[in-house]
Parts: sequence; C-alpha cells; structure tokens
Amino acid sequence: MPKPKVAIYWCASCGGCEEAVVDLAEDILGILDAVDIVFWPVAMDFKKSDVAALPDQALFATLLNGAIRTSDQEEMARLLRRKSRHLVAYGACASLGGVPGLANQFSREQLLRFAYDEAPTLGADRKTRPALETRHNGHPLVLPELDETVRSLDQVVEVDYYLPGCPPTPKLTQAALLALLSDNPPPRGSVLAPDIALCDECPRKASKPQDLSFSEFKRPHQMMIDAEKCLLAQGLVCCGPATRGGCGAQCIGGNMPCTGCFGPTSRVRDQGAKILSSLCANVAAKDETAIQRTLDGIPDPLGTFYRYALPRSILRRSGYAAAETTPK
Amino acid sequence: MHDPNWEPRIVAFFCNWCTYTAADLAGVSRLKYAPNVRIVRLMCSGRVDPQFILAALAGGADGVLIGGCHIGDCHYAEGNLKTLRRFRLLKRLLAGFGLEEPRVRLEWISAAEGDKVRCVINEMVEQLRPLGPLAWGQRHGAQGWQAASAAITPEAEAAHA
Amino acid sequence: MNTNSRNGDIRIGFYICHCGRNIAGVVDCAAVAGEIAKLPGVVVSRDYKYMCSEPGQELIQDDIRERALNRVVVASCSPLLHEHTFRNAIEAGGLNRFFFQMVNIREHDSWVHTDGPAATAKAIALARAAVRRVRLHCALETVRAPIHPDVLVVGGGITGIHAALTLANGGKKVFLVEREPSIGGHMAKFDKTFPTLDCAACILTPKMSAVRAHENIRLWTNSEVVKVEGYVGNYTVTVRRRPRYVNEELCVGCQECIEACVFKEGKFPDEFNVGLSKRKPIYIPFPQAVPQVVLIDRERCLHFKTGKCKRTCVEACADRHAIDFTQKEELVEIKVGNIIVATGFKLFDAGRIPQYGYGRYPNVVTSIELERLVTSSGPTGGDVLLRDGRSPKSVAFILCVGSRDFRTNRWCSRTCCMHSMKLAQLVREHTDAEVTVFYLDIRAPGKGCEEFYDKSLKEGIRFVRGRVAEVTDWALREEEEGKLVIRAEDTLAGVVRRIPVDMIVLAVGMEPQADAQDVRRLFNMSCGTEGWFLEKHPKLAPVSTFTDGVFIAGCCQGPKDIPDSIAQAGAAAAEAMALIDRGFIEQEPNTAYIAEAECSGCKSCIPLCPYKAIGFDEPTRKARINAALCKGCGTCVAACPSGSIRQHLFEDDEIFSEIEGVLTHA
Amino acid sequence: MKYAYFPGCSLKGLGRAYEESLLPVMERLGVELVELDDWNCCGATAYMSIDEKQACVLAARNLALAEKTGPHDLITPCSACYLVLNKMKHYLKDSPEMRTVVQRALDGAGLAYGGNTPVRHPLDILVNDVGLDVIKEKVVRPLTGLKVAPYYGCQVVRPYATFDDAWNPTTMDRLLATLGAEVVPYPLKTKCCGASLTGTLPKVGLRLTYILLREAARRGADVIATICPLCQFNLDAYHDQVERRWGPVPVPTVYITQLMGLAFGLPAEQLGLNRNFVRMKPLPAAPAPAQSK
Repeated sequence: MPKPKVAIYWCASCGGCEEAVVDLAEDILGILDAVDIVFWPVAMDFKKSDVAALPDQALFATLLNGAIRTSDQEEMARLLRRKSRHLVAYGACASLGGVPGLANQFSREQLLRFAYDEAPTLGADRKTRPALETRHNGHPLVLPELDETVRSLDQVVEVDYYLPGCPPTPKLTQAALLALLSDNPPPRGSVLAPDIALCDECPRKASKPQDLSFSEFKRPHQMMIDAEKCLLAQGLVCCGPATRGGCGAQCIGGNMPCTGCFGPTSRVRDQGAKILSSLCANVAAKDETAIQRTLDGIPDPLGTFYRYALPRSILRRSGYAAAETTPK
Repeated sequence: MHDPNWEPRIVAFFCNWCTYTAADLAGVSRLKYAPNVRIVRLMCSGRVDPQFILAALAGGADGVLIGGCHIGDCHYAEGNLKTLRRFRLLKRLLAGFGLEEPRVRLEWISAAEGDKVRCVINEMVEQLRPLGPLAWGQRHGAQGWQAASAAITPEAEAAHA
Repeated sequence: MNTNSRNGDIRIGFYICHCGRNIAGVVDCAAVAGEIAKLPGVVVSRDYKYMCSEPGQELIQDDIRERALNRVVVASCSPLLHEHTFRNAIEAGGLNRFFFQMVNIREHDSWVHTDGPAATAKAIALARAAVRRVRLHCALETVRAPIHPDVLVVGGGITGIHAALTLANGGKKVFLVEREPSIGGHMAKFDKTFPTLDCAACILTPKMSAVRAHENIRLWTNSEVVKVEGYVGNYTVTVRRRPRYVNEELCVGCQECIEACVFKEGKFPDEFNVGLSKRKPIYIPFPQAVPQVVLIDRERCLHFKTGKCKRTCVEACADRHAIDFTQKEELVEIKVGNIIVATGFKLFDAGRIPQYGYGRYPNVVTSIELERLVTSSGPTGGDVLLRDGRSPKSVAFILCVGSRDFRTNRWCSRTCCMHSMKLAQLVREHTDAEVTVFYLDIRAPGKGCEEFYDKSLKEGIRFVRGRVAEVTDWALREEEEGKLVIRAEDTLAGVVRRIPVDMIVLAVGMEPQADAQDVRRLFNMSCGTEGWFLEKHPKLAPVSTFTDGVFIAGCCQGPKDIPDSIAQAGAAAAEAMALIDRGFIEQEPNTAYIAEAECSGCKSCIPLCPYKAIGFDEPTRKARINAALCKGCGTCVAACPSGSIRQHLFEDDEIFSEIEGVLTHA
Repeated sequence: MKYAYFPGCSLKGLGRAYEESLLPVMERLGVELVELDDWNCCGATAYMSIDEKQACVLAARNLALAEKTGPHDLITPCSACYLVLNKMKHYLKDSPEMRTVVQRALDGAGLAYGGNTPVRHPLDILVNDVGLDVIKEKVVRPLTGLKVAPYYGCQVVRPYATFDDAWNPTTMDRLLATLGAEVVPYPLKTKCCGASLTGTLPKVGLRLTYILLREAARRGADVIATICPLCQFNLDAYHDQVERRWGPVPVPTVYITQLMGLAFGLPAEQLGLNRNFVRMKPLPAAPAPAQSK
C-alpha cells in the first residue's frame, strides 16, 4: 500500500516553521517511514506543476505555514487546498496571521512607500517600485501582487486543523501528524494544542500571588528579571493567561514573558481584547490620573496584545487603510 | 460622500442599576432623543468585555456607548472602576486601529439622570454624523471575525437557524 | 420541567404589546410582528393590546401548549417592571422561566421617540436581538436564600419609631439606631400638630416609651451605622456606639448629676431648643427623652477639657456609679435580613438667603425656633417674645424659604403652608399680635387642611400673595421706625408693599440630610437629582429601593407630613415582614461559574471580586466561585483572559448574539 | 504683584479722585498697575443698547489689549466697566457668532481675543490677593472713631457675585475694620444710588439718592465709603439738591481708596479729597492734615 503523501509549503513566513520540521531531528525518519513528502520547496526539488498534476485530494495532508499576503500565496493556498484531504495551518502565521500580520496596522500604500521610497537604508534606487510585469531580454517577468491586508490561512481557504506556535514545537508537530494518521483523527477545525491557558503548565504558577494588582508595568529591558517568580508579579506584561498552553512554557524558561504566539483559547474571539481586559481590571490605581500613569507603562497596546493575532482579531486591521488605499 | 439617508447606529451597553434605569426614567419622563441607539442591558458596566465593543464596531455599529454608575456609586462597589481602567487603554488601542475619538464613549449616568441619557445620546449622534458610516465589516472584510460576519447578510441570518 | 420541544428544535413565540396607545401610538406593532415572524425558529409572532393582562399571559400559555413553544420573547415595557410577570407566566405555562427574553420598546422606544418609522425599525432591531439571544438560553433554577428574621431601622424620628413598633408588635426583633442621644426627631420639638391642633408630645411620647419598653426592640441612641455588607436576607451591619460617659443600664434618670454639675447655670446652646436656651455639659436632651439617660458633652465637660474638675456629678450619682468617664466608642456587628432607612431631613439654612436678614436681625426667626417659643415646655414657657423680652404687636410669616425657588431648592416642602398656619394660629392664641402670611400659593391638600386654611382666614390672619424681596431695618415712614420692614410685591393687588412688623418667621423648607450621599452609598441606594433617596418606583414601589431588603420611609424619600411619614413607615414594615414571613428570597441565578477543565489557574479574577466569592483551590490549582457569595456583576467574566468564566443569563455568546441582532437590521 | 489696569473714562474725568487715591494706595501696597496702552471706552451700558456689535468690539478690544500686555489679571476700578467687561466675556463665550464678528474687527488692528483674562475689581484684589494682614501693616494713622457706612452699589455684585455675596457683601466692611474705622450697619449696601435716573428722571433718581444719604445720616455715619464713580458722583454732586428738597443729610461720600490713603498717612490733597463737593471732616481726634469744610 502506498504511503500517504504529504506536502509542506510556506507563504508569508520567516522560515522558522521549516526549521521546526527539521528540528524533529531523527524523529523525522519515523515520520518518513509513515508518509511520503512529495512537495517541500525549501528542501526538495518539486515544482508547482508537479502538484498541479496530481489528482484532487491526492495529498493526505499539507502543512502550510505563513500568512497570506500576496497573490501567489493565495494561488498556492487554493491549489494545495484542492489537492489535500487535510489542510493544516501550521504555525502562528498561518493560524492567526502572525508577526507579518502586524502589517495590518498600515495600508499597502504606506508599506510600499516606506519600503521603496522612504526607508533610510535605500540607496540610489530610491523611489523605484517593483513593477508587476516587466520584460527582461525580451522575456516577460511577472511578480506577485502585495495584498492590502494580511490574512490567516482560514480567511482564504477552509482549514482542517490548526497547529499554533511560533514555531510549533517538534513535540506538537509529531503528535499532530500521528494523530492525523491514526484511526481516530481529531474533529475537523481542531486546534492541535491544549485548550487551556499557559499558566496551567507554567513552572512559575505557584509564585503568582492571589491578590496581584498592577501599580506599574515594566518591559524586560528595564529591569533585572527574577528567574523564579511569576513575571506578571514582577510587573511584566506576560500574555500567558490569555494564550493557549502546549509550548512547554519555553519563553518563561528563558526568563522572558509569553508574547502570545499560541493564540487564544477556543472560548475567546479576540486575544488582544482579553489580555487588555484582564490586565487593566487588575490595575491598582483608583483615580483617573494614577490609572493613566500606570497604563502609560504599556506604550504600544496594539503591538503588545496583537503580536500574532491581528489578522484573526475582531477588527482584523487598522482603519487608516480606507483613506490610504491605492487604486489597483 | 455617504448616503444622505444614512443614520448613525450606536450600540449601548448600560448597567442594570444606574444607566439602564436612567434610560427607563427618560422614558417615563417622556424625554425625546434620537432613535439611533440600541441598548444592551448588562448587570454592571464591569461586564462589558472589550470584545463586545470590538464586535459591535466590526458588526456594523458606527459608535459604542458604555453607561455605568458614577465612580463610588457602583452597585457592585467597584465594577465601574474596572470599566474605567479598561476603557482608558482601549481608547488608546482603538486610536491605533484608526478609529475616530467620538466613536467609543464612556459615561457615568446615575438612575436619576434621565436627562443625561437624552443629552449624551443626542450629542453622540451629532458627533458621529460628520464622521460618516464606519462600515468596518464592509471596508475590511466581513469574514475577519467568524461570528460577526454572520450578522451582516440576510443569507447568513437564515443560515443562523 | 419542559426544557426543549419533542425533537429538540428551537420554537420561539414572539409577542409585541401595544400597551394601549403607549407603544402602538408610535411603533407599528403589526409590522414588527410581521418582520419577526420571518426569523428562523419563530413559530408564533403576535401583537396584542396588553400583554401583561391576564388574557395576554394566557395567550402565551396557550401557545406554549398548542404550538409547543420552548422560547418566549415579549416586547413591551422595561424588564425592570414586568420581566417577573412574564417569567411567572411562562413558568405557569410549563416552560423554564429563563427561556424568556424581554424587549424594552416602551421606556426605550415609543416613549422617547416621535418618528414612527424610526421607532418601528428600532423595535424590530431590539426584538431581533432578543430572538437571537433567547435561542441560546438555558434552563436555570432560581436560587433561594434564607431571610434573617431581624430588622434594622435607621433613624428614630416618628417614622423610624412607627416602623420599629409595627415590626416589634408583629413579633420581629428590631434594632433601632439613632444618631442623637434621644429618639423623637423633629416631631419631639413640635408643640401642636396641624390640622387638628393636638399636642405633639401627647401623641409621640407614648410611642417613644413603648419603644424603650418593647422586648423586641434593641434601642441604640448616640449611634450610627458605619458599614453594611451582604444582601437581602443576610446583611451584616456595623454600628458605631459613641460613648455618652453614662452607663445606660445604671442611670435611672434622676438628673441629680445635672443639678450637681460645677456649672451652676446652663452655658452652652441647647440643641433641642435650637439654641434658644442653654444647657450644662452634663444634660438630658429634653424632659421626655428616650432613653431617660443623661449624657456628657465631651467637648464642654471640665473633666475632659482640663482634667481638673471636682466631679460633683460623680458624687451626686453616689452608689449608682452610672457616670463612667472611661467609656469608649464601640463597634458592634449585627446580622439582619432587612433594613428600613428613615433618616429624615434637615431644615433649610435660612442664612443662605441673606436678603431675609436671618442672623443679622435678631427678630427674624425660623419656624422651628417659633415652634420652641410657643411650646409651654420651651425656653420661654410658651410666651412668644421678641429678643428684648417685649411681646410682638405684629408678626409676619414668609413662606417658601428655601422651597420652590430655583436659586435654592426647586421642590415644594409640602408642610410649610400648613405648619405656618398652625403657628400663626398659635401666635394669635398666645399674643394679640396681628399676623400676616406672605405666600406664593397655599397648598392645603391633606385631610382637614383646606378647612384649616379657611379657619385661618376667618380668624383674621392676613394673607399677602407674593415672594418677599427683602427684609430690612431701615425706615422710610414713621410707622416703620424700630421695626423690621418687609418689601414684597402683592401680586393680587399689583402693588409693591412695605410692611413693618416686629417679628418675622421664615418658613424654612426641608432638605436632604447633609450626609445623605454617604448614607446612600452605605446602603447601596440611589438619590434623585435633588438628593432625596430614590424609591424603586414612584407609584408602585414607593418604599422599596433598587437594593432588595433596603426600604425607605418618611422624609428621607422626600418632604412629607406626619401622617404620610407614618403611612410609609407602616408600608416599609409590611414589606419587610412579607419577606421575613416568606422565609426566603428567590435570587436571580445570574452567577458566574468556572468550567474547571478550562481554568488555567492564572488568578487574574481573584482580586476583582468585591464579595470575595472567588477563591483559589490549591489541590486542583484552579479558581473556584462560591455561588452563594456571587452577586452576578460579571466583572470577572469580562476579565477572564482565557474565557473560562461564564455567567448564567449573561453568557458571552448570548451577548454577542444580541449585538449581532441589533446590528443586523439597518 | 502685577496687574493690567483699565481706568475707563470716569477715572480720567469726574471720578479722577478715585484714580488719584487708587494709584498711591496700590503703590504703597507693592501692587504694580500697568495701564493699558491706547485703551478705549469699555463698551458702556448705553452703547450696548444702541449698537451691540460695536459695543462688543469696543469691550473686546480692551480685553485683547490686556491679553497682549501679558498674563496679568485686568483691574477695573469703575463698577460699570467691571460689569460691562465681565458681561461681554460671558456674552462672547456663549455666542460664537458674535465672537466671529468681534475677531474679524480685531483682525484689522492685529489683535486677538482669547477670552481668558480675568476682569477684577480692586476691592477683590485688596482683600483676596493683597490681604487684610498686609493692609493692616501699612496703616499708620488708624481711622479710630470714624463711623463709615460701606456702600457697594449694584454692579460689583450683581449679576456676577464672584468675590462677595450679591445681597449682603462684606468685603468692604472687613477692609474698613482693618483700617480701624467703625463700620455702621448699613442695610442699603447694594441699593440703587439713583444711577442715571438722576439725570433723566430726577424725581425718581434723587429720591433714591436721598434714601441712601438719609439712612447713613440716621445711623450716625460720618462718611459713606464707595467703590463706584457713579455712586460717588450721585451721592456727592446731587447732595445739595437732596438737601434743598428734603432737609439736611450731612454725610460726605468718598472712595474707599481715599480712606485707605488717609489711614496710610498720605496727605488729603494727594488723595483728591479736595475735589469733593461735600468735604469730609478731619479725622476725629487727629493731629492731622485733614480737610476742613
């Protein structure tokens, strides 16, 4: 019996998710015993045409990482969707929009203007923007078009499973693949990580006091961080209480606060709003000025609370775009 | 320019004890105010999850009004203080989202201040008028938030069944 | 209980009430019913004249039976008014009472809008939201909490006294807390009462003694409530008992200590006589005071001030040993099920209207000062005298001082017309002075009051209609020399008059107590804009407040006379007794709860609860909510960062669906 | 302590004695008054009823000048100016339309109206900024034995009772007591002096003036103290007519600043006391250079 075929593809991502697959180390051999990887542009020389040539649903599963922000990414997402029985949004970007999703604070025009017209690092080609179509030595060259808005994978095509994390841990990746291959796969739409917040598995859980309230918010570079004590209790904005666990609290282990890459639990529609709600409610100050002073310790709420989930938040993006949109 | 027949739509979250009662008082006193507000009753303004505000904005509201008891008068001691703290940072967050200042407003209105309900609503409607429709869902993709998107179309309405 | 229909699908009945013309006059009810009928899950959609009427309720019950409804939405008035009615109705119809949602299209729609189509659109939007919401409702049970049978009455004026006695006579234990050293309040200072002219002391004193003697009443004077915790049926109240430096159990009220005080004469203004007489540092507030126990004014007593006093009072008390300079303030905690607040009013400070010369001209007095002058037990033995001891030849009353005046208080104080006429008659009785009353309108609506006004006119009391501009002491004509001159417009004659008199009586109005706002917070009540405590409903619940188990009676709710105060006292006592005799209270089950499997134990919620209902369970390392302590505010629900706290009746999804619902309709 | 100073027409004309006494008294107290450069009519009550716009612009120009002079409060000794300028501030605050008109007019002169300069009366400044303690220190010749009726007039407390009670003001009473004078209880403190009626309806106006003078005389006042040029003028200039009609009312009327000057030991001529029609008697039991009638 032929082994199930698996594809791995990347869209708007940093490559960390590919590394995460590689990080399976020798365990990858076990996986390769069970499946055939037929498409993985980072590691193997198969082309888009090879995928297109497959019958629909020929792929057992595709692990797709990265957000969708260009026309070719959307095209590939649609293609792989058609060819796959299981489409897995692999990693924070595919699941939630991820760090590239922070571009949703700006319009496409703002981004292009900064990148190609105004960035201080630009040299002589200042103000030269890439054309969508051009000819070189008589050959037509085509570039994909940048979207106005960064999207998570499920905002483009239907997604069967989500594997969160920036990147997902090897342990979760392996468990996910084995679960998909099992006789009793998880229900479609599942997030393949525990549906409980990080605090549950946090090694510092016991050190969090029951009556914690915030008189000051600090950022990691402003202090010597106690390596034993709950980071919230030290005044750091740790997103652990509003973020799915399953990562093994690695950042906490590295003495850094959780930044929320596993996204919200299934019961929350907007991770950022929930972090905000919980942190603010527990501010100690009782009068307006003192409240304001405490909250000034969070200089960039949007970037802090929506670091990975802006495209999957309720508002999805900033409204500035309306005025800034360039006609296509 | 937007549709001349457009009327701003405001979703209001009023606490049961003060502001909702004040709105009842405005009714009993037969005060007249703009018909643009849809009131959602909660027990305390402290129950106003910031998600609700975002959901209303994404779902088609042009403005959101939160009404609670005056500070010190909360039926639950300090629920409104929590609202105030959330609101302070939320305003900054919403500015980051490019939302105009008058679109989201917090007011303390006691059970006796029926007239304040009238004034605040009328004033807010007039402040929203020049801003035009927010139409967040239409401008930024209705599918951004699964459930809110369902609210927009009649088909979705039927599908809700 | 019938929770779902046979095959598990949602079957909603929608009913819109015309409320006569109240709603239907503005909202097109049939159109709303038609629109809602199109929504998925709605199997019945009707409009009806009066949904709250018996036929209206039966309509719902019939539909529940015949059309197998399992959810009901009623669009009518405020849920604060009739939610209970309809929940009872659907429960009687066989449905769980919480499979119900109410839409407020009267107070929030038809009454506040004039634009019919816009009001109709709003009604549809609100109804649509309720229909969406009710789909998600769950069957819930109301929670029953026992009612502690004891009652706290705050304020020992005639209202508090009557409420306490009524409850005590009904067999309930009452704590009566009074701030002053004696009960009796304002009424104890009155000579006679209108319109019957019966002696105030004769009707009040027996009631005061009854309070003292009643086995079911614990009377604490010189005491104040400082803290109230808990909820209906289960209040924990802390009372501060200030020392009177005389042991209440040991003092027999012989007053020999007062006689023996090193101050041979009274030296300090006597509060009871509003400063018209003097008292000693050791004193009894007034002869009929209850309790009949002396007290020591710490600020004035030589022993406390200098430590060098011969303490003749202690000698006089001899082996009774009632005087105890070491008494300390005490904080006492009591448990009660209900609280009646009867904290009364404060008289308007006449000095706030300087043009009437109160404080500048000694013969300008307030009505309560005159009241003490006409009382035979008062400082002058009942003689109405000017400050120089002469008997006045002419007395004028100025009405509405601090009432019906946008510069001070806009409300009518209700009693001053009658009170002034009573005093006018008494002045005529005690002197041969000519009496003129300056009034804006005479308000004499009470039983026997118009007749009393008539009697005043017949007795030759002059009435001049017009607001007095000023009171001065400069003479323009000879007959004005040495007199006070009132300048007023006589609006009936259309002339400005200057009227010289010997004595002027300012009929000062009633105001909320100076600390009404603090008291309001203490008992979790509301105040109207004027500062009077707010009743739950101006007609249907005049002695209830928005806090269950806290009732108001008497003038703390607004100006009123003695009969009305007594009536409210009785009503408040009856309300409390109804709760006590029922034995329990049904509470809205809107409590927060935690799905244990979902809670990460992050403890964010724990400090947020003002009732300490959330605790941390060490074995499971998760938060736990004590439903009995939860009041249902939902603050923790909004704050739970992983969405693991929910709230019955206010589930996230229910609220989201309501938001979607109001926005679906453009 | 520094203030912008708007004298108004009275203090340069009939009420010259007010300025003559105000300036040295303020100097003695260390208060610096900077007279507005190129001030104009305050806008006057009569003007207002004839041409509202012009009256507003006139008032606003003075206020704009004050703003330009610096961030100092504006002191206006004339009660009429005090009222008109304050009234105009309220009016312009409530009427954006008029404010536009005014600003357009001021643009021509390169001025701007911000509406933020407090307009204050010297009585307010003396009692609330300088303070009675400081004033007491400067008293070298206490007015012991001098019976004074404090007369405030109407405009300084009505309708804007900003620093004192509208019906029973007491600032001047306290100030006089500080100077050592005996304050006569005077119930007519804020009653009408006759105002412009003395000119237009003399029968009514003079009677009002008479009532004030008579009551002061009956209460044994040696002198009436005023803070308004119009009050002082009515009570002083019509004194002879009042006496001709109703008999003697032997009380002179002076400015409070003149009494302060005397208490500070300044010579009477320097305080403009010689300008009175009804001269003030020398201070009782004084070894002093006061005026004789």
